[in-house]
Amino acid sequence: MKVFVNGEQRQCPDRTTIAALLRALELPEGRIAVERNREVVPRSRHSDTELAEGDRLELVRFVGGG
Amino acid sequence: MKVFVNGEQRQCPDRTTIAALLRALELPEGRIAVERNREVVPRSRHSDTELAEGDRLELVRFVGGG
Amino acid sequence: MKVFVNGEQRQCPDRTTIAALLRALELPEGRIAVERNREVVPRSRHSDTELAEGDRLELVRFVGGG
Amino acid sequence: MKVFVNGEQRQCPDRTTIAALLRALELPEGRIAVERNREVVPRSRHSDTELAEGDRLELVRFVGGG
Amino acid sequence: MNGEGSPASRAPGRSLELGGVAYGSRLILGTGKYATPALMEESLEASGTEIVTVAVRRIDLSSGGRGSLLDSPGLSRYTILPNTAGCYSAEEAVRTALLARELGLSSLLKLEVIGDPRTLFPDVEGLLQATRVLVKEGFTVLPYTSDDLVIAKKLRDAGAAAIMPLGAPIGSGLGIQNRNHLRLLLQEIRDIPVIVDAGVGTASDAAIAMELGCDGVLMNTGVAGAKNPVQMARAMRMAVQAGRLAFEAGRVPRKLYASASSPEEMMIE
Amino acid sequence: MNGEGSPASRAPGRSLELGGVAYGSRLILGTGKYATPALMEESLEASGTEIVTVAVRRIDLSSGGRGSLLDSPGLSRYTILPNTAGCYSAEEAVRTALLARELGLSSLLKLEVIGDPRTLFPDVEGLLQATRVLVKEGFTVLPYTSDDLVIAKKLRDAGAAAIMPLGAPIGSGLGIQNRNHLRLLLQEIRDIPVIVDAGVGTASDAAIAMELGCDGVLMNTGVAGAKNPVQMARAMRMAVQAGRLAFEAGRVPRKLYASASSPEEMMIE
Amino acid sequence: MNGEGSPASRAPGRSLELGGVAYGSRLILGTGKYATPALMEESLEASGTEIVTVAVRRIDLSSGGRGSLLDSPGLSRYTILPNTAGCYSAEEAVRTALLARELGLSSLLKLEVIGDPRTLFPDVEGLLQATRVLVKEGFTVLPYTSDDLVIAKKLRDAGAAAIMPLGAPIGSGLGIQNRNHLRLLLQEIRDIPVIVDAGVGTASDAAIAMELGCDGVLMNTGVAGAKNPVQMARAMRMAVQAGRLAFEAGRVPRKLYASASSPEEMMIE
Amino acid sequence: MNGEGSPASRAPGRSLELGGVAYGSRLILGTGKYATPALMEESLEASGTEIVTVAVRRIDLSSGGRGSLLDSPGLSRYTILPNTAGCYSAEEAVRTALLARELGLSSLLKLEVIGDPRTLFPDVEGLLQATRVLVKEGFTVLPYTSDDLVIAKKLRDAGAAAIMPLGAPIGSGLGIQNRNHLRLLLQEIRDIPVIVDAGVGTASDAAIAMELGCDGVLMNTGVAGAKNPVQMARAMRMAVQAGRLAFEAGRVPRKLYASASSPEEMMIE
Repeated sequence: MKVFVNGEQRQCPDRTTIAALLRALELPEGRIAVERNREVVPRSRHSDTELAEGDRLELVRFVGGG
Repeated sequence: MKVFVNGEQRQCPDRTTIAALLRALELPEGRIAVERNREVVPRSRHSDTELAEGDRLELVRFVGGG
Repeated sequence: MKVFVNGEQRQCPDRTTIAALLRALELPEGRIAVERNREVVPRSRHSDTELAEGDRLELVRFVGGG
Repeated sequence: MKVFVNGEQRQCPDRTTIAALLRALELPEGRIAVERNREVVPRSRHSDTELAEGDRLELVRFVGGG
Repeated sequence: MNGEGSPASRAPGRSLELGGVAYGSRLILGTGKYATPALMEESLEASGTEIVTVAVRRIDLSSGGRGSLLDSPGLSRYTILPNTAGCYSAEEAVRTALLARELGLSSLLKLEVIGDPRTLFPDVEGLLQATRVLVKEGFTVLPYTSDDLVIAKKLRDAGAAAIMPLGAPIGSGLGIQNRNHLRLLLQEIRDIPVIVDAGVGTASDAAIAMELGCDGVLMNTGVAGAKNPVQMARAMRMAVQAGRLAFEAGRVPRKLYASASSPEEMMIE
Repeated sequence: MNGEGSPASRAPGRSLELGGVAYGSRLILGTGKYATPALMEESLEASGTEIVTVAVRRIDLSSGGRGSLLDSPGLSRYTILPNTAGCYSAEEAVRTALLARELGLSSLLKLEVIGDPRTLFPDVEGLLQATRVLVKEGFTVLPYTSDDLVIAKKLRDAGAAAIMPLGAPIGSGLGIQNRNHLRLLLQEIRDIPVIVDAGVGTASDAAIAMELGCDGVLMNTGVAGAKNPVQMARAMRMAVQAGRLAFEAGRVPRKLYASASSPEEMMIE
Repeated sequence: MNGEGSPASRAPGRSLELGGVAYGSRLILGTGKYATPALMEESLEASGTEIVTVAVRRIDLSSGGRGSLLDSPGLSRYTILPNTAGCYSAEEAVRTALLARELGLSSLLKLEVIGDPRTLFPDVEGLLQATRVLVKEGFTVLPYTSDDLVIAKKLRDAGAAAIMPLGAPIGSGLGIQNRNHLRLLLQEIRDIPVIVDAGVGTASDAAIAMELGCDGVLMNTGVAGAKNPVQMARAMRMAVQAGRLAFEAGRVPRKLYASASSPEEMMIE
Repeated sequence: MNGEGSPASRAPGRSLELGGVAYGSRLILGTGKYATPALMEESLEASGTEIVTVAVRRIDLSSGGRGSLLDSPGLSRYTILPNTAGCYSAEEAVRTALLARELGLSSLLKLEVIGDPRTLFPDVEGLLQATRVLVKEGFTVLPYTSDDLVIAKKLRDAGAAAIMPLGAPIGSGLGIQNRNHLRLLLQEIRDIPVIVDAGVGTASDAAIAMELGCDGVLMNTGVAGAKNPVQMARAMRMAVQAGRLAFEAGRVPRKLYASASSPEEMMIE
């Protein structure tokens, strides 16, 4: 199925969890926050939250800023 | 019946019109604007607008200001 | 004989007067002031003031300034 | 004889030295500078400098200032 | 860009246009605080203004309603610009505006929604609400606002006919406190007039506002509070014209060092 | 005392008096740096000035001496104020002054003794020497000086006919850099005119100088260097008048807080 | 009242309290725009700050998510203050705030709702909306706002933990543009800290903010953009302390004239 | 060149050198106007100064000469800098200087020749005369002068060991009134120290002087006249250091517009 990650379209198997997606993207669990369809998904729910067709994900982190 | 004019309570005969009230108060029709219960009453309606018990009237004019 | 006019060396006949010099230079008498060896020579003396070898003359006028 | 000390007239015996005057005035030698008739008298000369009739002395010290 | 506008930037020469009417004078005067009506009329005349502000207040019933400002025949020649001074909410300002229109039969309005009694600074939230309502009601709204250009853009987008940022607190006479904010506002708001309202204390303050590129200046205390209001009114008239002319003429650039105004050659030796 | 003078303080209304002559205009203009003589004449006329400064320079012998400034017929109506611009010593300034008198047949003089080429700041020591000499010679000396009031008092005591402190470096257009020094100088020098000379860049600068209580303003680059000199000349004329009127009118005192210009009672409820 | 506060007025000496935590340093630093992480860490250390701001941005998927700011071990000792920089609506700012909390596990937030891209001035309407939402959500909201005291009072009443008015546009280095507005704001907002956020370009700007009575200063470009950021960080640390001490010490009143610091009697004659 | 000097321009980091001696502190303090000697000593200590100014006055004969300032043991650690405050002529200043040397056995001197009692502005003519005499006499002359760079160059050429321009009238606390004059002076006088003497009222004034590139600051009333002199002394110590560090660090350039301190890409959508 396809989802949108930080605005880019991506393919992933059905019922992929957020945790699985992060692993697939080789992203460290820590220091990343995830928003799914404009709702934050707390880290504690990453492994039991399954993605659905067309989900829009935002993966963010802290960067230098004023 | 009693009405409130610029915050002061006044007695006047039943079915008094705004025009009559202004005459009674010896106020010139011109250069005065009238608000009745927070609605402006145009000059053209002064003579056919009858006051009711407890009406709140604001009679205003222009003064010097910046 | 030679004299210096506004810093430039010039040749002129002996006993040349300032008036004669101005004529030779095709300069109008008016609107010019003359200094000879650091002394102003009033216009009234131009025709009877004879130059001497090595005299230093400044011929000036008004120009735009602030 | 009389001398002037800081503008005030004072009596003192003839041939009084500056050192003697300071003692008479109960002033500590140190931290005082002496000017006699507009000339500074160095401390080393206080004891052999005799005053003369009408001498004008300035006795000064440091005070707080900016 | 030296931040001081330029003839190109804000319609040089064009007169001040408000509600489709063109005015020759760029100075708007208040009618408050004068010792006598005569002094007020003389000052207004000396100022050359064509628009004067007035306030809306309750009639004093005991007085038999005499002494309305508009009894002064001298005022008949001016465009009357009613204000909503003293209103602390959008709703109060709207009511006052409707009464003003009934009084003046014109829809020109200086809109004030005050947010603080000590500084008389505007409540820009309430100001935006009231502007939206009154524009729908057909008013030509001239809002007294802060020097915040984001609010200015919202007021313009809400249909305000001009932006009237304060230079300093009303009646303070402190002059333009933040030229940079005003400069930035002027660069953003180009399609409707920008009129400095409040804070002008003396002639140079008015000239500075105009040199920055403002389209006009509105003042009351600066004139009425002067020792000699009539003379100050004359001064303000000239200062506004001088500032506008200077803005259009395009000032000489600033330099840290000197540059001689007389030739540096051909000196005597 | 708000430090801004007052009608009482400096002969309100009186015209500008220099060398026993009264002038209606308080603006003195330079004649340098104009693109064309015509532009200069038009600018002088627009400014309303009655006095113009000129410099003394060597004739270019190759040119056959044509093109003296005074060939411009338009200048005949003005009082000519020769300067000693470019002189770096009292002696040079005195020689230039004597030549200027021979040229102009008048003893009015703008005395400059420059002390630094980059800022064109005056050498006040040399200025005092030259003033003493030239006053003896019968000149009406108008010295271009710093804003140092001690020097100003010495120049006055030496017989200067006015004090002309700089507002900022010549041609810099930075405006009055030190209002407090100028204020203090004005409080001290009350018997002869004080004319701000140099630094005025735009109309409000001139207005500010006059509001501080100066008796006049002298400028050149501020007008000649503007994009449109004629229009700027008009602006300066009005700004000087506006500033003077405001000074005489007596400005409203400054306040930190607001004071309402409309009545605060009788609001609707 | 010289308008410069006084020890009495704003809790002298007390440390800066935000969200119930007391901080010894009154200086908050941004982490943007440094040439290298090492330079940033050294600058933060030199500044003595205890709180640093960070931004929330998308991960660059190609980079494999490396290079999060918090990889710098040097940051672990600081309180992290996430911002919502770059958000142009309340809704966007709220989403960013929720993501920031998820990232940082803290509810401290520097709230920005920008209203104009060229000046980065706040949209105070949107700022108020977002503040109301986020306070309900349990955030400790530090809003970046204008110097408008009416908005400041509304932010306080909406539950903001501090008011952070700009001194000048972000990154402009222009210093406090409107001291009078800031002074008036400080006199009104006494129960929560006021922190100047944006515009500080050099040490004296920070000192001035503190002398006016501000409780703290937040800056980024002023340090990161200096030729030598570490040295400027040291300068800012001292300037904030100097300004605060001066505020508490109570400065000497200003005088127009001189007053001798050495005795005027007992001179020699 | 932003007119604010740069590390390159004035020997960054080097300590303040006067008469061949290097001092770690760039702050010089006066000893006048303190309520008690103890308060003075505590303030001097808090300021970190190494040089203190003193005045020369007649002994009060009635007092038996007790109470010389130097009786304060606390002063022994400082370099004593006698002044000629109160002298209105070169001759009086020279006499006072010679007495001071006899008292202090040092040739360091703060030379004042006052020209006006109300402003205490220097008489720069007399100052130059006295400087020439005292330099011949072997003094290390530190003249208190105006911000006139032409005079400053003459003082330097006469052998002055530093230039000490006033920032504002002595004791006025007005701060640096003319930054542009000071900037120009600093660009000209590079071989000897420039120390702002007089006018500093609060910490930021001192920081500004140092940021302009001055080598030091001398003050008395700013500290002694504060409500809490000891705390203000501490503030001044830090402010001078902060200003110097900022000057050496090289401030960020000023911009009219904003420049974001957080990245403008990678926003969430």
